[in-house]
Parts: sequence; structure tokens; C-alpha cells
Amino acid sequence: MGVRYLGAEVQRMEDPRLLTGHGRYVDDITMEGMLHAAFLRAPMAHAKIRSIDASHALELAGVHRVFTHADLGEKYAHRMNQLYPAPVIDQNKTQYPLSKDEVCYVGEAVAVVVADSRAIAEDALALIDVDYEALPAVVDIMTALEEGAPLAHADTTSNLMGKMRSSFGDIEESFSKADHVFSAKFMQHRGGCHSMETRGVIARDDPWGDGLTLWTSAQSPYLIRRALATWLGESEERVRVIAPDVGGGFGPKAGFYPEEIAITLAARFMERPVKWIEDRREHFISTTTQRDQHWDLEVACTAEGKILGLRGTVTHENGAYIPYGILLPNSSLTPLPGAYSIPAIDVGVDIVFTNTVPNSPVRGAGRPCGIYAVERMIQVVSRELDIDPADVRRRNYVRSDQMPYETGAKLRGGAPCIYDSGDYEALLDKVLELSDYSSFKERQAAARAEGRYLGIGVSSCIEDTGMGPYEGTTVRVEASGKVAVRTGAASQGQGHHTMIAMIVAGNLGVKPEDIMFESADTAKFSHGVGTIGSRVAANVGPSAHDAAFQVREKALKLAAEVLEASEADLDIEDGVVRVNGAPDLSVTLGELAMQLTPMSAMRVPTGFDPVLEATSFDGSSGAPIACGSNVAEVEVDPGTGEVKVLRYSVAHDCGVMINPMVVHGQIVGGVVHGIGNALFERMIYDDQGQPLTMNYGEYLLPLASEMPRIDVTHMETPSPLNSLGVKGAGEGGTIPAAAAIVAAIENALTEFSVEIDYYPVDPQYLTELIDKGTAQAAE
Amino acid sequence: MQLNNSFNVPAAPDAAWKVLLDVPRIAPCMPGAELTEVVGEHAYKGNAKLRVGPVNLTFSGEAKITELDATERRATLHARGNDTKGRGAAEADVVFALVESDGQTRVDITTELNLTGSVAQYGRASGLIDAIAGQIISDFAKNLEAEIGAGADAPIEMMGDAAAEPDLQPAAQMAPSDNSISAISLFFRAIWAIIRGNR
Amino acid sequence: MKPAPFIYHDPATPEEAVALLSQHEDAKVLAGGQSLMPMLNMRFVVPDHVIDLNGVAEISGVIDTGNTLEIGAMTRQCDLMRDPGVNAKTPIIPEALNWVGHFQTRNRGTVGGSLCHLDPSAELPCLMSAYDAVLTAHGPDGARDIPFAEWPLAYMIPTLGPDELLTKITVPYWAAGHGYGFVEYARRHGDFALIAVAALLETDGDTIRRASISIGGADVSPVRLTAAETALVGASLGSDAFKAAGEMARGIEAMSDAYVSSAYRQRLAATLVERALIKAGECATGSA
Amino acid sequence: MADTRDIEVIVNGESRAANVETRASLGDFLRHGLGLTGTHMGCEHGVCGACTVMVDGEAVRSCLMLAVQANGHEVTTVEGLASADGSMHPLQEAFWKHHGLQCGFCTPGMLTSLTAFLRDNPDPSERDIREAISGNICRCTGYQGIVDAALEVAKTMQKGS
Repeated sequence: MGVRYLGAEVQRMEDPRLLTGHGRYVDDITMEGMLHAAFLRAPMAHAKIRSIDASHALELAGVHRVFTHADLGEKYAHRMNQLYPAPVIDQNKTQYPLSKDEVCYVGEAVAVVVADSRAIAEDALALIDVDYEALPAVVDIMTALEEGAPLAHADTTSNLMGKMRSSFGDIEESFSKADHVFSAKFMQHRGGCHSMETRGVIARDDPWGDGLTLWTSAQSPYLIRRALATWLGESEERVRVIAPDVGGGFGPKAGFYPEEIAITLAARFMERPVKWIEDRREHFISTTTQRDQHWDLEVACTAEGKILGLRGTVTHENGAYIPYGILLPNSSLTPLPGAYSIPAIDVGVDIVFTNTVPNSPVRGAGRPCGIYAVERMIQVVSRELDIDPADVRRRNYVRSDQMPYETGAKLRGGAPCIYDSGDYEALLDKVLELSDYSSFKERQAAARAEGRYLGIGVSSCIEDTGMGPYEGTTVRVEASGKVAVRTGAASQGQGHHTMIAMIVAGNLGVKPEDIMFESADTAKFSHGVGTIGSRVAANVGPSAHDAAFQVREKALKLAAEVLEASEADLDIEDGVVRVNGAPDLSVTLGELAMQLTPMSAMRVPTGFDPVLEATSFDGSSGAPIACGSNVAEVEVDPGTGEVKVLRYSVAHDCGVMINPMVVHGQIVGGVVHGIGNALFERMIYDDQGQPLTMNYGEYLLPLASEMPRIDVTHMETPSPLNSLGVKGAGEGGTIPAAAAIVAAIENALTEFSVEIDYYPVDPQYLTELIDKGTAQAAE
Repeated sequence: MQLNNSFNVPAAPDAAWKVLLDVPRIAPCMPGAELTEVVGEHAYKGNAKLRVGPVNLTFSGEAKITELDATERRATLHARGNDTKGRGAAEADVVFALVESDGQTRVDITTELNLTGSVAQYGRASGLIDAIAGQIISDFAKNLEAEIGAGADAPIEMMGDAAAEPDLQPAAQMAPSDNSISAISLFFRAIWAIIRGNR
Repeated sequence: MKPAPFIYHDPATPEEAVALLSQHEDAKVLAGGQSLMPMLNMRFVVPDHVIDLNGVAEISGVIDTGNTLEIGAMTRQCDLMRDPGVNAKTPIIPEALNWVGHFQTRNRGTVGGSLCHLDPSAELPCLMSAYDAVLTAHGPDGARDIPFAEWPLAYMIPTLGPDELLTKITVPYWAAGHGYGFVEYARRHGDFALIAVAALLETDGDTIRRASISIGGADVSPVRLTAAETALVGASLGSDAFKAAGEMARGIEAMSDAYVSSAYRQRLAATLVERALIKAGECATGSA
Repeated sequence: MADTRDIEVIVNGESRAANVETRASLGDFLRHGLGLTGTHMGCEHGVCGACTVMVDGEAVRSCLMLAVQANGHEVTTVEGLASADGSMHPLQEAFWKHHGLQCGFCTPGMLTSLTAFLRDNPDPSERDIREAISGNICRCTGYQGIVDAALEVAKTMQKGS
């Protein structure tokens, strides 16, 4: 019982709707009397606002109002709240919904026009005259902390937002007893969100009726409800937030944005619904992104390549404000030992303000950076000691017999990071086999004979997923026989409907298609967290499992009474409770639900809850640690610097897979995102903080034409931390990808002694390294 | 971005200084620029036109002498304009310093130019936009050189009158008119030279 | 990202289009729209009038005159690619068009539109430069022919008067059996070329009789590598001559932008000129 | 006042008349003028491909065409791919089977693009398909399920013919 659909490749229930053009994304929603908004955004990275004159804009036919900070009034004159307060934040800079008197990045919202149509609202933007006094801008993190550097905020004395540190073990001893100490410095650049659906908000305020309702393209409607109600100083009871179909999230949609407040207030003041749909240019300059991290590391190891310690410093670019706490630097440090047993680590992070778009996690958050750092140091050890990179890894892995293994690092919130289960070496063996690693040298030699440069790169990762404690589910059997399932977990394409329906259907004994699924509407389910950090399956899975099980128990108990049979003799299939051995004796779940309803001429059984319903918040206790090993095979063309990814192999372990098809899709999509980070996606600012990469011809998202076929194999080591044994899968593809690609490129260009200290690796940079290597070889 | 230009004019620093302060007279030296209004002592309104490929920009704004040091013969002109169709803004601080050199005057012009908004946000044309701005300033310096040279021969009182009661007609039309093909062609050929020279 | 308001005109003949251009000062011509529409949507280009040529049927289509290929300015890129005559006599054109955007944009994009937009990286100007094509413009006083070498005036500005309309492009045929190679390097399929090279070779046995090499993406308009063309004439097909031509490309003028330096463009030009010539050499079957 | 035109367009087989502002894109007209919100606007500068529809059978970007330019033409959107009886197009079925979509935002453009592409290229290689959809950006799937779906449909079409 119960596991019927678990592990089955069930085609997604949300798909027919989406495939036939019947999805319902924010911009698809329209309502009577709705007005349209457009934002005037700061054109410079740092400036004082001297004055704003909207009089010409207001004269334009079809323009209803223009709101600036001053127009919102005293009640709404305060900065946004810190979503994730943390003691290490020394300078807690959050934005105003509309800039008050200083703008700190290009794209900061300064005013909002409300008009009959979006086009008219945009017409009006050009007619608003803002008098700015330009201030010096800081863009480069490597000089931002120097004496005399321009300040990102006029009222501060330093660009240092805060410092944090991950420190454990005896680092001095590790380094003093080491046979070798190697060092490396490298810059990591991660790009933006670029969900194909931009952000968008509709607000409707009905103070005498439904209260305030927000439709927003978001990952965490409950967080938005809480943040919005808190900012407004109003009760969450009167705020309803709905995330309808969301066209991709990837992290930046997990936050709470100035526009969500500004559109709410516009709707409130106008007493009409107001819609704002972010356009793609706005997305580049107003949706939070991940940016630069500079790492300066030293690794201590034995002559055999056993790593004893890792120390160094990180400079983390935070952007202009702190919309999302210190989640990024924190999640960069947490995975620092990687899949390895490293006795001592001491790495500090300086978190630095710049006059660029504020920082928030993008798929994987800081984990891809932390893992890249560890994997780079493994590569350095492998290169310097001339040991096969797979073997260096093998010598350092946390072994399965060491599980649960406490690394010494801390999860967010300060809980110890404990690797719960997994067999990292077995996973490596699987990926080496999948990628034909052992025969690569022959492939490489054959290609070299034809003048082609092939390279191979390995990377391993761990990932703290499934951060609990909960993401709840309610399961209720209706008299119709349909089963209503509600959860707070918002989906941006992860297939939550299907996953939860599979679990509930299996546990309860109904057909998946009889499940009516609703999620991400704060009015439909009391309390939720959000779809972040690969946490939904590991939390909503157990709660759906538990709630369905509870309903089943209730139904069986009631059926036993109705059918006058022993509970032990009952079973439920396709919504019908039958007595084993007496097929004629049956009652449907719908009839049982009906039975509990007080109706004339029907006896309501006593001793039962009024409805066949249960709500569970069972989740994960701690963070299940998923793991993966990847092998990338690339070809580099020294003539152009082009890197082609020929093959990409993944062995991944995210515990028990609920729907392997969905897991596969998450991994493949995640790898492609990681290849984008490694080779393509780069957001450039000039030294004045003007963003230069403002369209999809210049910001290079990975396309089908450059992506390889990605082979994936799985191990299923159950997590002991939740009832289903599942771990998260949403980011495990992305996290190790850049490390594997960069290692493969270096391997291809061994004869040029290429050492890469920056990604995304662009062809010009690579040709410069090749030419440098060629010149050195000639000397 | 900072741009530096220097040139010599065959006039005494005092004479050159007077011409320099006559903004209505020197404004037309800026390619594509025109003054439309005098709004106060040392404060003016005007337009500047610029074409970048298919994009025709007209910056409309104000110019103001913000610092004036007659003894050191240094002046700072602050100019700021918004594109009339909302595509961005240009802001410049132009420092003019006059130094005597062998009975003549060396004019040092330091321009701190900042383009903002969508006009400045196109990576593929970034090198080109810098070059165009550089060319405009360099043309301005050349035109100014000619103008100051010419002005040095004119009676100083005349120029004082002109400053007090400005004639908004360009004193000398050296700026290429923005829709004259040959002028554009010349202009861009010069820019190409700069782009190439910079590499 | 909606266009600013404009007055829309849809003339049916070139004369009507020219009349509209003469009449309206701030007018923009809309051909396939694959470059102009993004600029309108982003409000980089904010014209008072848009003159849509999609109803001007007579400037669309290709004619084989025997010695030349005449391409109507409004001929869609997809139609040019599919035309059997074009494939037979100017095979480099369909090969190069494969690199122009994506099939969806080629379904709307026109030959004339691309030539007038004159993006430094665009493939069609690079091709027309290699062919020394002649462009015919109609104005209020009738037609005039403009050799491609005189077509680019400045960065993304062709030699067209404000009231002139590009109507036709004439491409002189190269001898049957000529070799051709079109190579480019862009970061992703369909992206702006960092460097594109079109190479044409006529041969007599193993001897090169005539060569044309055009490099796109390096400078603000396509660059002909005339010195290498001259050097190739009389040389034998083969790697030495092609490598030498590539080395000459290393010295061309090239732009820098936010993404790549002029030095990288020069290095790339050297690589790609050699590769384009190798391709051209391989498919030259002898023209005699 | 706004410059408008009366247009008549056959959309998914049905004649639709409307008065449109001349600056309105075809995509915005389909979505907001006709309520056919299956066509998605992802970038509005012609790169992402989400807004792809078929005009007279050819796949085009509906953000790069004015609504007024569709006057007198036939437009097919994702809503018009399924049969009249509601059964999905083979490509839609294959996307479903191969997990060719996650968030579903790029999907309409993928489907319209591939419908036109496979009609004209019935025997494509994987490489051909990858190039064909290189003008359609998907941030979720890594493209593999989409490519597999298209390959399967092509194979079925081959057998059927």
C-alpha cells in the first residue's frame, strides 16, 4: 500500500493545460477596470534626486496618476523590511518602494505611472523630468574596500556590508604539517534569473470586501504576504497573495520586491486593480541577480593528495541593497568541504556593496561558488602532484561508513551541517563508467592526431537540500469523490501537482486524475514557506504522504463502521473501499464523505471529525544532503577560442525519487544552467555602473544548438531525515557544472599550460591564455 | 569618461579668456549644438543633436558656468541634457584652463562626460559611443581654437557687448548640420580614425 | 516595452513610398522588421511615421538576368534561400543566410532591410561586399545605382538620402564551378558574428584566377581584403597561400566593444579567412 | 489621437475583425485584443521565441510584427494546434510524454516553431532540430525533452508517410 505511484514515470498533470495554451500566468489575468503601470527607473548608478516634475506626464491623455515617494504619503514613507535579519549585517540597507532622495543602482524604481494601457504609461515615462545630481559609483569589488573608493551609499563610510566566516578544525596545525601548500585566486561570475516569464504583479484592494489581493509571479507567496502585511502595518488576514502559473523562478522570484508594494499602493490609491508586467529590459536592471565572487584560497595537503586544510578569503558582491539577507555568502560557505573530509577550514567573506542590481540567489545560490572553489583546489592538487583528478577525489571523499558525517560547517541559522547519507565514491564510479572515462585518453590522442583538442573534467558536489521544517499539505475527500489537495508550495515548473497527486493517490487509493490540486494561494492554505533551495519534495512530499495516510485511516475507520467489517479487512482502490474477500461489500470515499455531512434521514456516525480531511506539516528534520559527480568532455578550438561541450555525464543521488522523469528534467535543466554560467552568461557594467548587457543578443543564455546531450544516471540512497527518504533535486545539476567544464577546458589545453582564473570562460580570454602559453613554450 | 584636449591660440590669455566666457559665441563650436535661451548670468538653455546609427538623439538641457577664476583663468562649464524622447541623458563638466605660453595661449580642456540611460546601455556599440563622444569634444576644441583665434583680433568691448546681450545666431557655423550626409560622412570617417587609433 | 506612437503608412508602390518619405520628415521605413521592430519596442528609435513596405509587391522576388542575379529589396531571406537559381549560381548566399538569425526571423527578414540596417556584423552586407553588388535606390528624381563599396556611409548608416528607397540589389555571377566559403564565429547559433568571412575563388585547374574576400564584424562596415585577393591570383590552391592570406587579415582595422577586443577580432579574422579559403578551395571545381 | 486601423485576421480558422492601434504588436493584439493568451511575450525584441506564431503557415515572431501587418492574413497560435475535437497535436502529445516542458512559458513558441519546421523538414537529425529551436530559449528543461519529442514526431511522420 501507499507506494503505488512512487518512483513511477508519471506524465505531468499540469501539462495538457500548458501545452494547449491554457496556462494562466499573471499577464493572462485581466479584470474589470484594471489600469496599467510602468516604472520610471534610475538611469544612473548613483545619484541624489533633487526634484521630480511629473506635470507633463500627467497632461497626457490616458494617464491617471504618477506616484513618487512623496506622493505615497507619511504612512508609506519607510524603507522595506529586512526579509532575513542576521547579526553579521553591519549596514542594513534596504530600499524604499520608490526612491526617496538617492538612487543606488541603474534600474531603481523612482516613480510609477498608472494609465489606461501599458503603452500610454510608457509614453508618460519620457515626460517625467527628474533632476539628478550624479554621485560617484562603485562597481568593482576588488577596489570597493580601498581607502577613498566611491561609496555605494552617500550616508555610509564604507562599502563593507558585513563579514562572515566559516572556521573549524585546527587550521594552523593542518598547514604546518602539510607536505604541500598550493594557492589559487579566481573570480566567479554568476548571472541573472532570466526566467522566460518576467516578473509581474496585479493588485486589487477592496477594503470593504475581499481586502487586498496580489497576483504575483513569485516563488514564495507566503513570504510576500507576511512582508507586505508587515510593511503596511496591517493584518495578514486581509492580505491574500496568489502565485498563479509562474514561468520559471530560479531564485530571484523568491524575494519581495519594491514593485509589489508600489503596485499595491497604486491600486489602493486608485481604487482600481493595477497591473504591472516587467519587461525584459527591466528584468536586467530590476530583478535581483547573482554577481561576482573573488576567491583567494590556500590548500594544505599531503604528498599523496590528501587534503588537510583550506583557508582564504572571499569578496562577495552584494549589489546596492540587501533584499535577501546574507543567504548567498552563507550558502557559499556551507558546502565548503564539498564531498570531502577536510579536517580544517578557515574562510572569511567580505560582503561588499556596489552600485549594481541587488543580490539574491540564482539556482543553487552560493553553492555553485563554494563547490567550484573546493573543486578548483582539488584540480590544483591534481595538477601540482600529477595525480588523476578522479583519484584525488577518491582519496578525499567522506566515506559512506562515516555517515552521518558532521563537517564542521554551519547551515543557515547556525545548525551543524551533517551529511546524512550517500556513497560518493560509488557515485564517482558510476559517472566514470557512464562517461567512458577510462578510454578518454585514447579519444584524446586520436583527436589530437587530427589537430583537435579534447579535454575531460570531473567534479563532485554535495548539496544541502530540503531545508525543513515543513511545507504543509491538506487532503480532503469531497462528497463528489474528488480529493482536494492544497499546499502552500508554489510551482514554477517543477511539477508539484503531479508529484503530490502521485503521493496522495498512492496513499489514499484514488486515481491521480481525481485529485484537485491547488497551491500557492494564501487564502487556500494557511501557511507555507516557499519553493527555494530544492526543498519542496523533501518537505511537501512527507506532508502529503502523512496527510493522505491520515485521511486513509479515517476513511477506513468510518468504512469499517458503515460496512460493519474489520478495518484490517478493508482496502481502498480507485476511490472505493472494499472488504477483502467480499467484493460486493463496498462504499466509495465520496459516500463516506457524504456520510459525515448532517443530512435529513441519514445517521451521522459519532466519534468522527466532521470531514474526511487531514493537514500535515511533516517535513524534513534538517537538510538532506544530495550529491552528484559530473564528467564534462569538451573540445576547444584554439583558432577561435570556442569551447564545445561534446558530452556531459551526471551521476546523481537525491535519495528516493518520487517521479524519475521529473528528477531527470530538473537535473538536465540544471546542468544547462550551469553550462550557461561556465561559458556564456555574463552581465557587464561599465565603470560608471551603466549596465551594458541589456538584451538577449548580448546576454547569452544557453541555446539548444550549443548544448550537448546530457546523460544522467541515479543512485537512490534514502535520506533518514524524512518519511519518504527523498532529497532535493532542483539545483544539483547546476552546482557542479562550472567546475567540470573549466577543468575539462584546462585538460584540453594542457600543452598550453592554461590555468583559468575566471568564468564564464569566453573565447577571447581563452585565446589570450593560449597565446600566452604558446609564447612561453617558445621561450 | 574623461577626455583631454589642448591647443594653442595666437592671442594673449586675457583676450582668449573673454572669448571663452562668451558662451553664446562658443556654443556653436560644439557639433550639433544650439543655444535657445539665456536663463541667467552664465546660464543657458539649448539642444545638442547626435546620431548613432539609426538612433537620432536630441539632448535638451542647460549649460552653466559653475566656477570662474579670472586670476587663474580657469572656468568650469557644467552642461546637462536629457534626450527629448526619454532615452537617456548626457552630463558634462568641462574645465577650461588658459595658460600663457610664448605670448600665446594654451587652452587645456578637460571634459568629464557621462552618458546615462538606454543610450549608454548597449554593449555592442560601447566602443563606438565613446568614440563619437570623443570626436564631438575634439571637434569642439578645433572649432573653439578657430573661434578664439578669430576673436582675438576683434575689439574686446564688442565681445563684452555680445556677452551682455547675446545674439543667439551662431557666430560661426562650423558644426555639421545633423542631416547633411556629407557632414555625417566626414564626421564618422573621423570617428573611425579614432576607433582605430585607440586600439 | 511598447513602441512610442507613430503614424502608420502602407504604400503599394515604390513611388508612393518615396512620396511618403519626401513628405514626412521623421519617417522610418519598415521592411521585414526584424531589426527595426526591436528598436521600436525598446524605444531606441522613435519616429513620427512608419512606412511599411510589405505591401510593395513589385520590389520583391529574384530575377536571373543571365549575368546577374537581381534581388528585390523586399525579398524575404527565406525565399532567397529556397530559390533554386540562387542555390545553383550563387550558392554562397544560401550558405551565408543559414547564419542569419533563426528560421523564424528569416521568414520575415528581407535582403534590403538587412542592407539598410547595416549592422557591422550582418552577413548580407558582408556577402554583397564580396560580390561588389550594386544597389539601386529610388528617389524623387528616379533611380541611381550605388556600388556596394560606396554603400556604407557610417556606423549603421547607408548612403541613402532621407527620401530615397533601396529597391534592388544586383549581384554579378561568378563563373560556374567557382569555389566559395562562408564561415563565421558567433558565440551561439544565430548570434551576431564576431567575425564573418565570405570568400569566392575562380580557378583554372589548381591556379587561382580570381579571388574575393570580405570580412564582416571587424569594422563598422565589411572590409575587403584586397591585398590578399591580389596575392592569391596566380597562386596555387593550397594551405600556404591561404595561410598567408589569413596572416594578412590579422592586420585589418577592427573595433572593440564591451565583449571582445580589436586584437581578438583580428586574430579571429586570421583564423576564419584561412578557413573560408580552404572551404572555397575544396569546392572549386575549376571554372574553365 | 492614437493612430488606429480596422483589420480582419483569420485566427485559428476563425475570422476576427478589430480596430487596432497601429503601434500594437501582433502578439499583444492576440493576447489582449483577442484574449488568446497562449502566445507569450518573453523578451519583446525577437530573441526568446516565446511569442512565435504561424502567419500564413510560416513561423514568425509576433513581437516583431505589427498587428496591422496581419490584416488579411491567417494566423495560427498554440490554441489552434489541437484538433477540433480537442485532442492534442502529435507534437503536444510528444512534449507531454518526453517531459518537454516545465514552467510552460516557452512551450507555445516551441510548438509553433517545431510544427512549421517539421512540416518543411520531415527527416531532421538531432543537430537540425537543435538548430531549428536555437531561436527559442528555454530556461527550464535543458532542451533535451523537447529535442526528443521532436525526433519522435519526425519518426512517426516518416512512418506515416
